[in-house]
This record gives sequence, C-alpha cells and structure tokens, in this order.
Amino acid sequence: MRNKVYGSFDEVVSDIPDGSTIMIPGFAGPGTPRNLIAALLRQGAKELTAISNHPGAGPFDHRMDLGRLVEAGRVRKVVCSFTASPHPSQATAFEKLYNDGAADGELVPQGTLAERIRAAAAGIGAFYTPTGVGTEMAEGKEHRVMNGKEYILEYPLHADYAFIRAYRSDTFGNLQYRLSQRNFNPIMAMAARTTIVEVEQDILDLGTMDPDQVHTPGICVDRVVHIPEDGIWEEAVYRD
Amino acid sequence: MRNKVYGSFDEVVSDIPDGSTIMIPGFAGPGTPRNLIAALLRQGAKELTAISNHPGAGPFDHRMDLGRLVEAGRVRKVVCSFTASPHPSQATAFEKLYNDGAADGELVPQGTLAERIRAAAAGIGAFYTPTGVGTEMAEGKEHRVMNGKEYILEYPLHADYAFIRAYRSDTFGNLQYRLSQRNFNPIMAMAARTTIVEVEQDILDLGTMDPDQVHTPGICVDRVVHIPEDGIWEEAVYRD
Amino acid sequence: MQKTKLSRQQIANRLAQEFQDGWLVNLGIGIPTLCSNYDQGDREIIYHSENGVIGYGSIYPRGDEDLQLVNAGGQYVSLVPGASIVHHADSFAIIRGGMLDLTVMGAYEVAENGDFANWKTEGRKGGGIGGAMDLAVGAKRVFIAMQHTTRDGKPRLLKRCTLPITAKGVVKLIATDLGLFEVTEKGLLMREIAPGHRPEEVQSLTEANLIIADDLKEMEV
Amino acid sequence: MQKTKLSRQQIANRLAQEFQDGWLVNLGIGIPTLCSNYDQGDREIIYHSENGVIGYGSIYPRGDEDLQLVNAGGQYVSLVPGASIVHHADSFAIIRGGMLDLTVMGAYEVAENGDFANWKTEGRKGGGIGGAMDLAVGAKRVFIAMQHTTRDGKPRLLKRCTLPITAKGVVKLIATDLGLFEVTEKGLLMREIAPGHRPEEVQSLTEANLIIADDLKEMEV
Repeated sequence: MRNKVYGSFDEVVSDIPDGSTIMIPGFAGPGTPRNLIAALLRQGAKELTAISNHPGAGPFDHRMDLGRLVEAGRVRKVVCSFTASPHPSQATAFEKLYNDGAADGELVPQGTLAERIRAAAAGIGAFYTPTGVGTEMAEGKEHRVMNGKEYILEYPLHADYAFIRAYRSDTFGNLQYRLSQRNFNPIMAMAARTTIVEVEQDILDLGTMDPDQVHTPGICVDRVVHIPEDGIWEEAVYRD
Repeated sequence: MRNKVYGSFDEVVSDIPDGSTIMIPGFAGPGTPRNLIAALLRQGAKELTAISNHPGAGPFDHRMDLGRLVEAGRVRKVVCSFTASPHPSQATAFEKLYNDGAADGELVPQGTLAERIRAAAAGIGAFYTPTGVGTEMAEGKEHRVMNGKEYILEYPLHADYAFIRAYRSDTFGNLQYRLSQRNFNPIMAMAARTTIVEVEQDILDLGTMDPDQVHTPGICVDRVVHIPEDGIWEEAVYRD
Repeated sequence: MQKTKLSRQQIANRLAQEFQDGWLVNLGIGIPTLCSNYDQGDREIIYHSENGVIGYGSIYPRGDEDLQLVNAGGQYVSLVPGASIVHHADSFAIIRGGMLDLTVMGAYEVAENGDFANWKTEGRKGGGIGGAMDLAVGAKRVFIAMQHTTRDGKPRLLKRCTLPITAKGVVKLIATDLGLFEVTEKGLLMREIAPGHRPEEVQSLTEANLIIADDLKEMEV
Repeated sequence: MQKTKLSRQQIANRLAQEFQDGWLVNLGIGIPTLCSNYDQGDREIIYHSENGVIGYGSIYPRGDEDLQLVNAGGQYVSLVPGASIVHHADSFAIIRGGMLDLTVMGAYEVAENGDFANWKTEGRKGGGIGGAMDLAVGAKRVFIAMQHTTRDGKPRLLKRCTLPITAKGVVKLIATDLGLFEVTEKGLLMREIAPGHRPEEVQSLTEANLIIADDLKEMEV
C-alpha cells in the first residue's frame, strides 16, 4: 500500500488555502495536533473555520494550540462547545475576538458536535438528538416528538482538512492512539476530505500493525509526518 | 470490577421470556453466537423477534444459527437485509415461513440496519440516509432533500438482548474480536438492554487487556460464558 | 460545635457516599471530578469521562502523571484494572444512549423544579457547554456539586433559574458547602446541614423554600 | 477464431483491468468477489468488504483458510500488509460517506439509463438486499459483472428495468460473458466483444439498443 510519509510539517500543510475548514481534535491537551498547528501558523493561511471541541487557550496557557491561530487573526469562525470559558480568569484568545465581533462562533453541545462530525463521516444527512431540548440551543431548530420524547434536528459538519495527533502509524497511515489522546481524532480523521497526521512513535513498516488493533484505517489518512525530537510534545499543565 | 463470568450457556439464557427482541450478529459464519443460539433453542422461548443481517440458513447449511430457531417455529419476526436468499437453491428456513405468512419480515438495507442499531445505542431518535431513495425501500417513508440530495428518514432498532460472539474477554466483559468476526458484534453489544457473550479464548484476568485495545467496553456487557472444548466452534463452509 | 462549611473535597465526598455499588458515574469539571478521590471501600464505582475514558481512579500526584490521560477537568488520573478507551462519538453514544447511572456536575444555579444552569453566566456573550447538555438528558440521574452561594453571597438554589438552563427538571440531589438537598415533588428537601449551622441560616442564603427533613442530620466532615 | 464466452473469472478479470492505481474497491457477492484473484501487477488496489475488512487479497485455497476471515460472499480470503478491520457501522460509514472509488456488483438487470436491479426476482416475496443499496448510492462509481442473459436466454441489458431497482442511474460499466459495455448519455456503448462473436449476435441477446464503438475490440481471454 502507498507510502504516505512526508518529511516535514511545512510540506504537508503547504497547500492549505485561505478559507479552509479544518477539524482540530484534542481534549485538555492529549490528542492535540500541535506540530501541524504550528506549521499552519508559519504557512499563513487565513479566514479559516475551525471545528474543535475548544477554541484553544489564551494567555494563561503557553502551549501551541488553536488559540495561537486565533490570536494571530487567522480564524474567521470556530465551531465548538466553549465560545466562553467556564472561568472568566481563563478567557481564551477566541473569546476576546468573539466578544468584539472580530470572529464568529457556533456553540454546539459536545456530544452533538461529536455526532455531527460522525454524521459527516457516515454520509448521514441529519439526525434527531434529545440534547439541548428546552434550552437556548434548541431555539430555531426543528423539533419532533418520537415515542413521547422530544428531539431536535442537527446537521453534519464537513471539513476540508483534519489535523490528527496519533501515537503510532504505519507507512500507509493506519493509526493507533494512546489513552485519552484518542478523543475526537478517529471521527475527525474519517470526516475530513484530507487528513494529515502527526505521529509520536517511529513510523512502522507495512504489515507490522495488527489489523484488529487499528483505530483509524489508513484509507482515511492522506499524509503522515513523524514528530522529530525537537518537535512539539505534550507537556504537563496542572488544573485544580 | 464485577465478575460477569457464568458457567453455562443454559444459565445465561434461562430468563429470556417469550416475546423478546434479540440481536444476533454474524456475517457468513464468523461472529455468529452459535452456542447461545443453541442454548436458547433448548430453553424454549418463543414469539421472538430477531434483528440480524441474515435470517439464518436452511437445510443447505447444517451449522447452528438463527435458522434453527426459525425452523423450530420460535421466531415471529426477523428484521434483516435478506428476507429472500439471492439464490432460490439456498432458500432459508425463514423464507419458507415468510412466504406462507407464518413469520413476519422487515427488509432493511444492510447499512441502514447497522446504522439503526447504532442509533439505538447512541440515543439518536431518527436519521436521514440516502440509501434506498428511489426504490421500493423508500415507499411510505418520509423524504427530505438537503443540499440537493434526497434522503429518507429511518428509526433506531432497540432490543432486549444481544447475543455476542467474541474472541477474548476479561472477567468484566471487555471484549476483543478477531478479523471479520467483528461485524455487527460491537454495535449490537452497545444497543441491547442485556448483552450476553460467548467467548473463544480463556477468560482474562482483570487488568490484563490493554485499555487501548478493547473493542467493546465491559460496561456494555452483562454476562460472559467461555466456550468449552465440546462447544460449537466455527467450521469451514465453502462457497463458489 | 464549631461552625464549619464543607471544603470542595468534602462536598465531593458527600455525593460520592450516595453512589451505589456497580454504578457507572460521569464526573464533570470542577468539584465533581474530586469524587474519584473518595475511597469507596467495598463498593465499586466505574468512572466515565466524556473524553472516552471508562474506569479511571484518583487524581495523580504531580510528577507521576501520564500526560496522555486526563479526566473531564483536564486533570491527570489513574486507570483501574478493567479500564477501556473509546472515541468521542462512542463516549457520547454511551451518555446519550442511557448507560450512565449518574452524572455529577457543577452548576451556577439550581431551581426547586430540578432545572439547572451551568453553561452561561450573566452578561457574557457565548457560553461553555462542554458535555453538560448531553449528560443532563442522557444519564439516569443528575447530582449537582456546588457552592451554596455566589462569591457575593447571593443564593444559587432558586425558585426558578435566572440564567439560561442546561436541562429541564433533571436534578435529583445537590450537595453544597452548607448541606445536602433533594429535589422532591413538594420542593427542595434539606436532608443534611453543615456542622454548627441552623436551618434558618441556610434558608436565609437560599431563595427556594427549603423543606426541612424530619430527621435532619448534621454532615460528617 | 473460436467463438468463446467469458468465464466468471474472465468477466471479473476484465473489470479488474479497469481499476486504477490506489483505488478503494468494494466487491459484492458473486462474480465480483473473483476480482480480487486478478493479478494487478504494479497497480495497488485496496479491496473493501462490507463486513468491515479493508485490504484483503485473493481467495484462499481450501485447507489454508482462516475461519474468521471472509469476504462479502462468505469466501475465505487472505489479508494484505496494511489491512485493517472495522465494525459494520463504520464499514457502512465508509461506504455511505463516499470513500469508495468503486463498487462492483452483480445484477439481474441493468438498464441503458444506468438503473440496475439485483435484490428481488420475479414473483418472489421479499428480497435480498445485503449492502447493495448502500454501495450503489455511496460509491463514486458502480460497475456490474453479470451473465449477459438469463438461463433461459432472455436479455438482462434492458431499455428499462422490469424488476424493482436497487438504485437509479448509477451504473457506469458492465462486463458480461459477451462483452464490455459503458453507460453513456446516448445509450449503451459496446466497447469490447467476446471472441468470435458478431455485434448483431450480441444485440439479438440485448434489449437495449447497443451503440457499437468505432474501435470495438475483441476481448482477450
């Protein structure tokens, strides 16, 4: 099977045009594609739409994440489950721009976000979920009662690119994640038109990954880069 | 975590009442819970509804599967993607009863079947799929055009029980499948109210299965039985 | 008796004592994640985190953490034997599909009708929902762990929520630094009270009318 | 030149020659599954089976098979290096989500407008759909491998399908024991013909009007 391993992060993001929609996984650190984000920051693409559970940090967290792209004014819109942080002390870079009207936001409950991404991957046109019924999130949405329970209609979220962080990959792009690094990675890798992966471990030869233990099939992956020693690795951030 | 290992197949199916809806996985052999089906045949429950890709074989295939329950007159209805076999020479036990009006059938395209099972597991009220549009399968169903593409509305399939065939299990019921044995097993295990598993390999101690390599989390599993040496094992059936 | 308010960990512990053997429990960001620190003795509770971790344990001491393993609050946690990992869509399938026996969440406000609000504060644009709305409609029970009043001393247990709600009528039990409260058909029942406090004191910090349990207990801290 | 009809394997081989390097291809039950026996040389084709097997190869000789590994037709197959397994909902997510470059299926009937029928035969109650309807709407291209006529010699390449259809207007290419046919806007184009046959013979066994390609070739068998 085709070798999808590239030599540099700059190379794999070089063709991403202004106006692209990019899925960015990660949950409180693990699984965040930091090297790809850093490369896109260098590359210069702007007017981006990001689909991500969180719009990235602000000044309170120095790590490379979506917040850096937002800070740099390169993001037009974020679809996420936090357009404001739970604590005003941890106001994100996005939140400031959003409040000023300089960036757009679409607030989506986290499970609906995951399901909308999965629906895009699965070719589902729309689905009814009970989440958000009776709240502001349901306003303006189509309602339907089925078997005595109320649901609202939600639509798939498609993307041009997914940035993925994996633990292991073979040369074809079969991926494995480690522990809570998995989070949104498998569903985003399946949903986006072009899937680009940063990988922690040395790239495996074809045929050495157990077919039963692949988390993301290589057919969903387009480009793979191994994170070099001087790349961006996960680091500890403590929260009370 | 709780030990869910039982000593016999008869024990784990003993409480299944008449009229139950049971999900039965398997695809052309691999992943079919043959020992649990045999136990239910001995147990005697009737008026069953089965949700299964295939309604089980007929006289042309001697293996223990859903077809034996159908033959014995214990199945009222089968929801499946084959209410008739592709070849009349391989007419199933179900097909004969269905033609005579002695059993009911609901014909569902295979991907819609999988998605309806997954929707039940995921608490989704209904979903729009493009599958079947313009065919008899779409008749009487709600249609909707979204982004220029036509979809039909499909509803979840819930079940009282799922019979599962797994390769490995630990004492809590964390499961792994081997190769194409996986098929419907993971989604049915998540969707049913009570999930009962037959396991090929020796049951593992808690903590010996890699958390990253669990295919079905033990929280979805209720009862586990190890297949004894004189149990029903997969055997070769050749098809042209 | 010395007048004592419960600490964050003590609030978490009090709710953790209500967990039943074998329950699958989701812990939300804030005080709730502290519940996994409570020693359940012989009872076995399986903790689920919205990011797909099933079967985690106490929060790890600094320096010993695994950087790839966090709970809903982004805290580094341990795994228990029998743990498993699923992706985000499967994690919320488990939530929405009704497999959770309980979810414990924080809240800005809880009303006596079981409504609660925890995603949007006064005067701010946007909000932080996270998994709260999915958890609130999906779990069999919703417990709330919270401070009894705002930093300015304003009540948070209300007749009706003033902030946009997270879900309608789902809250069953609330632990605060001042007591333990059950949402009943008749209203908010105070079952336990913080050491050294009188019911009238707690009522004065509560907008909802409190029904005082006949067997009102002082909380053990 | 001896008059020869193509064997089942030869029909499969002819379609397999059309596969492009790097394509993800689903093979349906019947003649289509034989495509994975064809030696693609330097071209790399990844075979997907609806039961969640991604990256399988030729059909296994009897006695060497792995009993846990079948293709869509229930035949025991080999895996190629880089293979992976997914469950049924993910397998059909891949299908419905548009990742397949091609699906090859059998059919009872194909019409010149690209409709085809392969799930319900005349006068039978019920039908056997399997994954056909999902594959037909999900894959980027649909090719059909079939016998040119019924056992009674009746045409199966029709002006309009008489049986209930599987999907509308999706078929691009058809290989039969008598030729290779492309569905075009003008009608059914015969690009190749079985050895020793004349176009009029094939037309006489075909209800649809055949357009004969200017460069009509004899098939290599």
